[in-house]
Amino acid sequence: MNTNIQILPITLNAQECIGWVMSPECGGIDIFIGTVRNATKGKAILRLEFEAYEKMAISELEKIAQQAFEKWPAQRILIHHRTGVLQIGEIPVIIAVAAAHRDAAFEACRYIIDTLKQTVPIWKKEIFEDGEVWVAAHP
Amino acid sequence: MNTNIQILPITLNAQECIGWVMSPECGGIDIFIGTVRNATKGKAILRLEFEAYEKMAISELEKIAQQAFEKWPAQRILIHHRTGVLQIGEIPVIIAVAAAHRDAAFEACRYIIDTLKQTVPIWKKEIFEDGEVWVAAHP
Amino acid sequence: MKINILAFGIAKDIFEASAVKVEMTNDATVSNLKYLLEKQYPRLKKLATYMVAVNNEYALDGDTVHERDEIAIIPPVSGG
Amino acid sequence: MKINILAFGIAKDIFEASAVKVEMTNDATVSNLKYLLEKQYPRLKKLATYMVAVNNEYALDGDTVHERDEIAIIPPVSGG
Repeated sequence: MNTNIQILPITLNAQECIGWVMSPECGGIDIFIGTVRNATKGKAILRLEFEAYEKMAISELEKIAQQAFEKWPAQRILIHHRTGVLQIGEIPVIIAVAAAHRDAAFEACRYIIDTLKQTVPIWKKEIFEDGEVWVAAHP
Repeated sequence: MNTNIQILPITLNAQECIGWVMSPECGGIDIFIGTVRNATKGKAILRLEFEAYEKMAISELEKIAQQAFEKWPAQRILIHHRTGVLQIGEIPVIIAVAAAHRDAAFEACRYIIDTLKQTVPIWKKEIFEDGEVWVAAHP
Repeated sequence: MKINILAFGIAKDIFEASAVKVEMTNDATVSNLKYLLEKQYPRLKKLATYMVAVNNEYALDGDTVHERDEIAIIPPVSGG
Repeated sequence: MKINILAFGIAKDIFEASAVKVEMTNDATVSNLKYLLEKQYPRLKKLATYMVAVNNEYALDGDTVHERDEIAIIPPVSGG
């Protein structure tokens, strides 16, 4: 298996993700880690909440990984996404791509996070002092 | 301090590097991890050896980090590079860039590894079954 | 036929439920489904955009829906 | 003046030492230094390219070198 795609309700572990993609054929790994920022558009955030349509999210993530394999000579692709309540500094997403050469690792990793944000059925709710909002739901 | 630049003779620790760059103001971290491949141009490698002109390497890496800060709104930059003998699968280099948004993290990280390979006085010797060679020394 | 519709994100807030049932004719399309839902839940129309998934795939307006299909309302996604 | 030259990577192999001393006049340039070294160590000329660092900075051929400068031969780098 050259993909490891999971939607998880528990803390994501970067070290394990890196360990999974490493292999003796790879010379470069690019990893993207999303973290929960303390503010959005200048407004303080208390916490985030992520909800996923899990079965479809996994299927869409598999598609993105396959597209990445078609576009770049990557060896292994890992995508882990959190669900549930996340505090400031916690990790909603880890993407790790291992390849023989760094070009493929960087480009595939960038492609995966950009596409994930466009097509994968996962929703983020921002919780503020004075209310909460589903991100991107309104124009 | 927003930079953490080190030349180390001991195993690099990705988890610690990620922990160092994380901060509540950051929404994205891009990490590049170089790993020792088992072959180069189809020829099996036994191990690598890295040598650094340490003082100048640190100074050149600091320059690269400062250039990255000038070019992109990154928050923290970490560059750790190994010296000494490395076995297949070990990590010669870790670069981690944290930024409010992922664009800056990806682009700065890519810039740093590309520039490092061009200007920083560190040398890699490939050791094969039948000999050894300083990489890039010959046309 | 009675179609079961899963809701996520803001759609769940709009429906005030994580699933709703809609009565439709057998030859109904995704477009018909959206029309019925928007009539019943006018706030749905105020979304910047939303998609319908049929059996875990994004569906087109002209696709027909069947009784046993897994249908879901997909408001603008915001993962990552 | 006697100048101490640090060597790294393949330059260390060529000099068979991690540092060599070269006798030069006081107004010597980086270019003069390269000439003397290449005369004494002809393999240096066979490198694709190499640089000279003066006090931890890449130097130009026209820069002058001084007795207490830290001078180093920088063969093509290959870190990362």
